[in-house]
Amino acid sequence: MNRRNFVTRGAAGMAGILMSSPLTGRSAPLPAKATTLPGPPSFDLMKEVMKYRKIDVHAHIYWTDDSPETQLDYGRRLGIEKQVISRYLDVMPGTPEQFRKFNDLTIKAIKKYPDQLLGGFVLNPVYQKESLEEIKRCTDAGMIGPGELYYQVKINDPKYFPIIEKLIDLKMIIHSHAECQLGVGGYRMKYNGYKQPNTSIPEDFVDIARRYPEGIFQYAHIGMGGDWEYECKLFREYPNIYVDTSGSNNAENMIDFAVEHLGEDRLFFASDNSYYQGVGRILSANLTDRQKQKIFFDNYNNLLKKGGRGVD
Amino acid sequence: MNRRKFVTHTVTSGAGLMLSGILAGAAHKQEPDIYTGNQKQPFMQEVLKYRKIDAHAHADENQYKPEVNLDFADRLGIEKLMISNFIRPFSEGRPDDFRTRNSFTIKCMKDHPGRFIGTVALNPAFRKESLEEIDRCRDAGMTGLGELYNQVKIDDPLYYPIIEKCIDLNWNIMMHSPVGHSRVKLYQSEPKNISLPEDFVSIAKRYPEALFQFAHIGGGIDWEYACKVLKDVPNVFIEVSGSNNAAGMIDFAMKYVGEDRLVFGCDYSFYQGVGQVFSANLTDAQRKKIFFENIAKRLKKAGIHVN
Amino acid sequence: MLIDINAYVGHWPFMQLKYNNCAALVERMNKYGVETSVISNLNGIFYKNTQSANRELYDELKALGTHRKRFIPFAVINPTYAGWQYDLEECVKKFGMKGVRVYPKYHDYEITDPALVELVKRTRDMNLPVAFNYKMVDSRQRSWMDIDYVAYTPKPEWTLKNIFPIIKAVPDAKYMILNVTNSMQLDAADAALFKKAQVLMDTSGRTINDLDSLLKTQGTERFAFGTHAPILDYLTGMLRIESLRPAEADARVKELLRSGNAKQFLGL
Amino acid sequence: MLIDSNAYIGHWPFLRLAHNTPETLLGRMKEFGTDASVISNLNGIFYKNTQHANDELWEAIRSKRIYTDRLIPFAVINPVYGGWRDDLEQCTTRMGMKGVRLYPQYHGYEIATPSCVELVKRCRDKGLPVAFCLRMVDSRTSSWMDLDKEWTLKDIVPIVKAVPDAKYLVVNVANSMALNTEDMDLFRKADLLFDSSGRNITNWADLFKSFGTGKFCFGTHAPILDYFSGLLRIESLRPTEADEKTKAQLRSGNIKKMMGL
Repeated sequence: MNRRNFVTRGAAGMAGILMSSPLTGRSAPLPAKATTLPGPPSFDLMKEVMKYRKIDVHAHIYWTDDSPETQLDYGRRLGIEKQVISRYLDVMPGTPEQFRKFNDLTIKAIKKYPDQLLGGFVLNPVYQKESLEEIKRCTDAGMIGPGELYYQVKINDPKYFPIIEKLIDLKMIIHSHAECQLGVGGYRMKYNGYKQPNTSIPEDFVDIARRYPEGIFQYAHIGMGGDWEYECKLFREYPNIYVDTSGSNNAENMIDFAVEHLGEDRLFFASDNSYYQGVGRILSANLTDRQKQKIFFDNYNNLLKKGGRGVD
Repeated sequence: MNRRKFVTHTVTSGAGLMLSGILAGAAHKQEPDIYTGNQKQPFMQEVLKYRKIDAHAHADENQYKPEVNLDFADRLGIEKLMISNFIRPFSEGRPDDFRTRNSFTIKCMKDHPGRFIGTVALNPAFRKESLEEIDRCRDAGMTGLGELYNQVKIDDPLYYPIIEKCIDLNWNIMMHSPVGHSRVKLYQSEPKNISLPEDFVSIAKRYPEALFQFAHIGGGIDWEYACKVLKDVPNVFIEVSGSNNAAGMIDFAMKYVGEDRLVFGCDYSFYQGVGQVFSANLTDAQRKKIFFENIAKRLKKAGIHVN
Repeated sequence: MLIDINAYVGHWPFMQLKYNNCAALVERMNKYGVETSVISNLNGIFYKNTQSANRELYDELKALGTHRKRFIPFAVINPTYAGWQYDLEECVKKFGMKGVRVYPKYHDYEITDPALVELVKRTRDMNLPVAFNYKMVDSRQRSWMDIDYVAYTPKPEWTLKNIFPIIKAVPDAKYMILNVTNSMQLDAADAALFKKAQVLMDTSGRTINDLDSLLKTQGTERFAFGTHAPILDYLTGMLRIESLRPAEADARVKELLRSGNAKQFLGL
Repeated sequence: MLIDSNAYIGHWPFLRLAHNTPETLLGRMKEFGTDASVISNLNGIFYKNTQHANDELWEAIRSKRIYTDRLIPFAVINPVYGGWRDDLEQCTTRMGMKGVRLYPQYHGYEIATPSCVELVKRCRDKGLPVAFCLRMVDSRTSSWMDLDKEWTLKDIVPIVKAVPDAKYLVVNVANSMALNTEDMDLFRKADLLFDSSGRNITNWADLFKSFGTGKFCFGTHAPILDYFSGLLRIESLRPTEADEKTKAQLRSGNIKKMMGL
């Protein structure tokens, strides 16, 4: 098997092919010297999969009886060492009673599988006092930071300020759901009426990241159905915004594009429970082994270490 | 003449415009081409070289003034124009209406002898009057039907006696075509009874000896669709006029219907009508056929000798 | 051996694609051990006259020399556009195309349109498969100029229910159902009919996450490796097969998924 | 000298084009004696992220010396898309693009939307023209997926009003050029050119009377429209209608002046 071919970025002969075709909408002519093997050598995909340590930084558990065992089974299948889980708050208005109940589910799971699951809590800044108390309760129960914060309040709303300040003190990664105006929710903010109005959008992340340059922000799921080109271009100048690559869309070239615009240090591997796409889109990107390892594991773990929560 | 050249002889004069350096940091893989630019070409000489009959023209007292027609014709070397004063869409097209219109066409022919070939407007819903009008107009020197409009579909039985008379006279039958199928459905503002490409096929197959002219594929129809539908009906000419001089339209039509069935026309869009023929990938002989010979042959059958 | 039953070349208007020509795709195939790819031209989805796209693909393959045999070209046909019968003949007889791809949503006709029924019957009589897909791209991040079947709205993306009527109308044709990204639910009677039909589904779609169960409920002969490349990444469709455990799929079944089912279905 | 102010390379989704690469466009230019062409990439009209189209154009042009000599690139910028200011900088500095093409209809914003006004002002400050088209293709014949509305000249008015001292190129003038007295005055005073490709460029006498001979320039709108009609409109002017000096202005003088070539 030709391993080198797979892992080397920009294998010779590729560069020329990539540029020319889109101009005409037709294919570029055959490169002068193309491979003339009778058949391609076989490729050991599972060996490649298992080569990398992985933390899935965006996953969820459910209220169903098979959770989290089903999620863990996917993890084992694909060599995912740890998953950062949360039970996101997909209810309105999201009262303290509700978020406590949601977090209890997560606490139960991480207690049961302490080696495989990392817990993320949810809260609702409309209830400031209760949210701050919940941070304490969950941290004491061993959670590593917020899980996917949801659509009750925009991430740059002043209601979030005390919460974010607390999370900064605790050196936690601030992870929030978001949707892009060019995509989910309708084109160019012409919201189609099926979305919660306080859902965070990329511009809200930029706003809050500028206000708190010391905050570490995790923009959720660039593969979830928003316009990832728009998102990456917008975040280019804001080094404290990281993107997780989760979502059910495994668009070809998404990872390459994100690395080009954000650099290899600002991407996290994640599935949002689309495990195959999560692993597949990173392995198929034109990245070196080292770059893949950073995205699969190191980038996130290095940030965890800052808060003394590293996993190795 | 070289297919790929606008004109055979080009004059090269002086140095070209040097734009090098516009692109900062441009790295070149190749040395400069021998092309120096600034080749002033005798465009008008080439344009005027070809004899032309505009197979789709109009004349009336308002929108399509005969003098404007002739001014453009002189400018672009169009020898003759096949004019009509067509029955307007959404009007009933009663006999006194089309008679008045045809009389104006006859007057234009008289005012400018040798320049206009008048074609007859009629409405087959008025059978007797239409057949009589053919005779009256023929006596006054007109030839062929045109531009027939949307009062009756071309394959409607009402047209049969009219078409049969035209077969006897070897007359060309030119009919309007719709803005159709572009957005899957027919354009909404199209009048009822508009003739579709499919209707032309059906009537052309019923009367293989009749001479039809499908109007203006550059006039707003999906010309790829039209050419594909009309591919196998040899007695339908495809006339290329219209305000859309889409690049590639004539080349596409050549592939589907061929050089013997394409005819030049302007429909009052003179620049586009002439320009697109010179822009297409045609030989000298093919240009001659499209500009002149194909339609001249048909006219000759009807007794109009333009040579 | 791997056969990819769902790949493309050509242009996607709303986004720059990489690896979207045959030469680049060959490199991709060599890198990941894929022997053969079924391809069609994306341009056929948008050109009103789809035959321009089929001709482009034919010309490109002709220019490809020995690599040509690495590809199995499919034609894009719009049965509501003039001359399609002639186009189909030309694609099959002159261009050597081995199947047909149709795009009812992009070409704006119903799944039960008589023209489509006629097309499917013709392909059946030529023993060629006709391929449908759930969608080309995720509607949530589409361009506003793209079609407006949008998830979570009153006009949602397709599910198997939207494709099924044509299978019901012509039950003895060969169908490929690609990029399975939404529900595969059918009511009981339809599900039974669907199970009897000759259907091959590819592994590129996000609904194929529990392939183990699908093999049990649908049967091992109904799935085959597909990438939906270059729109989706090259490896996820493969990963769904390769990561099956021996208890879920033995070596024989894996080989069926990698290439056996495709060979059988396409008559290779 | 002959300069085409309105040409393209790239892909049109709904119709297969010929002559849509630098090589084939150059073939057309040689055939008709065009010395230089202003070009942009059609892909930028449809890509959500237009910068890919500008990258493609830049790569294509610098691949051969003769392209750099003969082709004048314009960027396609969408001022309501993420990162457009950065894109504009890249295009006008590193890539050396000489103007900007805007497509409010295709990119879905109002012509005088604040970000478009900002973009036009930035171009003005850089001395670069911005180009608008009244339509790319006939809406009647295009695909059902294409736009169903076309513009008239009136639709350009709001931006010229908002930034009267910018340089404007209005191409493919296919629909009405009627303006009220005030707007006509605005246009007359503006540094603005119409190209000769559109079907409404028909009656030169009226056009010269309304706008003056300094407001027009040669343009083909190739490879969407045929290569010759835009040129024929100029070449077939009689000496009584336009003397050689005026014709030279139309062929290249006016656009050279605007572009500072």
